[in-house]
Parts: sequence; structure tokens; C-alpha cells
Amino acid sequence: MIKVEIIRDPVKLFTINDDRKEDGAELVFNGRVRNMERGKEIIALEYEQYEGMAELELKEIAQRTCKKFPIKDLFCRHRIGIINVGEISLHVVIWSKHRREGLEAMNWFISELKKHVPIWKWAIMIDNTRVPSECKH
Amino acid sequence: MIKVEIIRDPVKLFTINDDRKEDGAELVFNGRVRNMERGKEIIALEYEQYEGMAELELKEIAQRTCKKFPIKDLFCRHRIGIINVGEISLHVVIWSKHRREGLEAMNWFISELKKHVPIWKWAIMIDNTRVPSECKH
Amino acid sequence: MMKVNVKCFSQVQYALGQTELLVELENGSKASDLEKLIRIRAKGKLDDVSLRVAINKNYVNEDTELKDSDEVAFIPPVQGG
Amino acid sequence: MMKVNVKCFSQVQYALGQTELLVELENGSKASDLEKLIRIRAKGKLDDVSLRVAINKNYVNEDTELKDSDEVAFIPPVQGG
Repeated sequence: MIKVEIIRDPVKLFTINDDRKEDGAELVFNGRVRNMERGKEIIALEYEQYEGMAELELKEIAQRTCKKFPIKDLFCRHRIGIINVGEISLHVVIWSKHRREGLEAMNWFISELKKHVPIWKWAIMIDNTRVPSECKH
Repeated sequence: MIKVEIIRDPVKLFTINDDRKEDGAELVFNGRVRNMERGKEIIALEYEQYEGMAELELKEIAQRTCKKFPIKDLFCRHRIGIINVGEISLHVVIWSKHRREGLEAMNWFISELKKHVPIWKWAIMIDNTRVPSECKH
Repeated sequence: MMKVNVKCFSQVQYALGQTELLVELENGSKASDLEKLIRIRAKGKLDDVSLRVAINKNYVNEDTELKDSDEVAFIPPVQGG
Repeated sequence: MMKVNVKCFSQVQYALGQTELLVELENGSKASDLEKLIRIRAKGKLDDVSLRVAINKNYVNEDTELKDSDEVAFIPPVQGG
């Protein structure tokens, strides 16, 4: 199953429990806002999306990930708006039979997301100015 | 910081929060017991360790991981004893600046663990017989 | 003639000083024609910026013909994650 | 002569039917000498099993000389994770 959400509130982690009997590997990725941007201290990032298209693209990439790798379940929450340093901007959970395909799928999903999903960042500096982020990952 | 534990009780997940300001990637891996072993249904795996040596090896591999990759923090809990299908046998959290090194470190750490840490498995079948596990991963 | 709605994000928004604009074009115009117009309006500020085109929220080829009342976006390098 | 304590796990335990055994050896014996003894005692049941040696809970080379009261384990392929 695929779950994809673009949200404005702080990310709540997806519930994980012991109910899965066929997946030996459960992988959780949390992308968090770092306190430095191009060598300068920041207090937050502001994420801007192309409303509608961002979620469509994210869903399509999730579907492609589940076709390319032998996985059935991928859950993803991407937060937008102002996200303080330390907080989660991206939360992904992937379940797979073995760890290897889970790790590869996670890496691929996030790279594709970073290439295609129409979301952009502004850095909010310690003096509260707002400058375009140029993070090249 | 490195934290390594071999425990007998159900795995409690390590606490994660928004306090880290320098690590953009937080990766959690949970290895769970699958319901099939060599094509046959099982109800649990029993993990046996070389007491003392297993924890020493695990710690050394964690330290080598933090030298080989640019990461400072790796937490790991490995459960032993009888673990029911669906439950977590291995819980690992790695924090890194960027996702790529975190994913690579996770993969490397788990492969090394599977090569070197003196822990073995027995499969407990649905008729309650106990047979050596031959999972080749 | 037809009218399309251009959505502006990030560097495009910054270069044009607008989040949205309505552009009138000749029938049969392609996305690439509109991109030229947008780059001219940006007065050089988008010269170093690679743009991909989306029509009605889907990435398309630059050769795609526009239709009346299409929603068009020129997408600068994205930064999600 | 010296005595070493051999810990048996997994396939070794299964082959020997014991979790632990005390073995008397000539001074200067190496880990590889003890391994030969263990394999003989297993009566062929370990022929297909590769073993690594640990002395006092550390992996060592097969050529390592044993000392009195060493704790020795012949480690069959491990299965953690």
C-alpha cells in the first residue's frame, strides 16, 4: 500500500507495530532541518510547494519505487511551511522482505523525490531574513 | 556516541526527538522475524548468543562503522531468546549529516554484524519442533 | 488568441516578482515559446536557471502545444526532502 | 600439559551434543590442533561446516598458540540480525 501526504503541521510518525509477518525489514527515514545553510547558521527552512502537483508527483514516484523494487508498502509524509531546525521535513517508511531492497528503494525514492517533486526551500537566517536556499544535497 | 545492547525482552525503540541540529538524516532499521523459513511456516525464531563475545563484537563493528563513514552516532539493540513472528530482533538507529552516508553505513553495519557477531538461530515450527535455521540472508 | 495562466515558484517568482500571471498567446504556441517570453520578462535573471515545464500539473515536453486556459509552470530546480 | 575450556554453539553443539567441554592438550598446541580434535570427535558431522576460532572471546588466527585455561570457541557461520 502507498500512503503519501503533504502536510503543514509537525510530522507525526507513522504507527509501526508487530503485525507484519512477511516483511523482515522495516526502514524509517527522517529528514531533519540542519542548523547550517551554505556555512551560515539558520533558524528554520520554509518549504514552498506547487500545490496539487507536489502530491501528485510524490505519489507517482512512490508508485514507481514499488514497481522498480520488490516492495509493496511505502508511506511518506512531507511537511511544508516553516520548519524549525531539528524538526522533520520528510518521513518515509518502507517495508521489504530483506534489508537490501529496502535500503535501495529508500535511496532511490528520496533521490527521485529530490529531482522531481516541485517543492522549494527558503532559509530563515538568525537575523530573520529569508533567503533562497541553494542546498545541492 | 555508540550504544550497543543485547537484550532478552521485547525491543523498545530508542527515543528520537528534535534535539539534533547538525544531522539531516535519521535512519531507523528494524529487523523482524518473518513467518517463513526455508519455505515452511514458523511461529518464532530462537536466537542463541555467545554470551559476552556477541556484545563485544557488536560494539567493535559499531565503532568500525563510525570510523569508516562520517557518522558519530549509532544505536543498536539486538534481542536474543525466543522472538515471535512479527517481533523485532534487531533495532538500529544511525544519524548522519546527509542520507547517503547513513544508508551506506546502515547497510555496512548490518552486513558486518551478519558476518561476525556470534549469534545463531533456531526455527520453531508450527508443530513446536525446534530446527536449526539455515537462513543465508 | 488564447490565454494561459502561468504559476511562478521560487527563482521564477523571485525573478518576475509575481506568483502568477496571465499571458496571451497565439493559437498553436508551444511551451517553449512561452518560456522564451518568460525569460525575456525576467530580464536576464533566469539566464543561469534551468527550467522544466509542467502543464496542468504534469511535467511535459517543451514542444507541447498549449491550449486555452492551460495552467503552466516553469519549474526551477526543486529542493524537496 | 594444559587444559582449555571449549564452548560449543549451534552446529558444533549439535554435532558434539555438548555446550561445553574441557580438553587436555600438550603445551604449545595451536588452535588448529584443537580444531582437528574437535572435528574428529564430531565424527564427520562438521565436515561441511566452516569454523572460525575465538580465544577468550576474540577472533584469532588458527595458528595462535593456546595457553592453559583459555576459553576457546569454534564458531560456525553466524546468523545474527
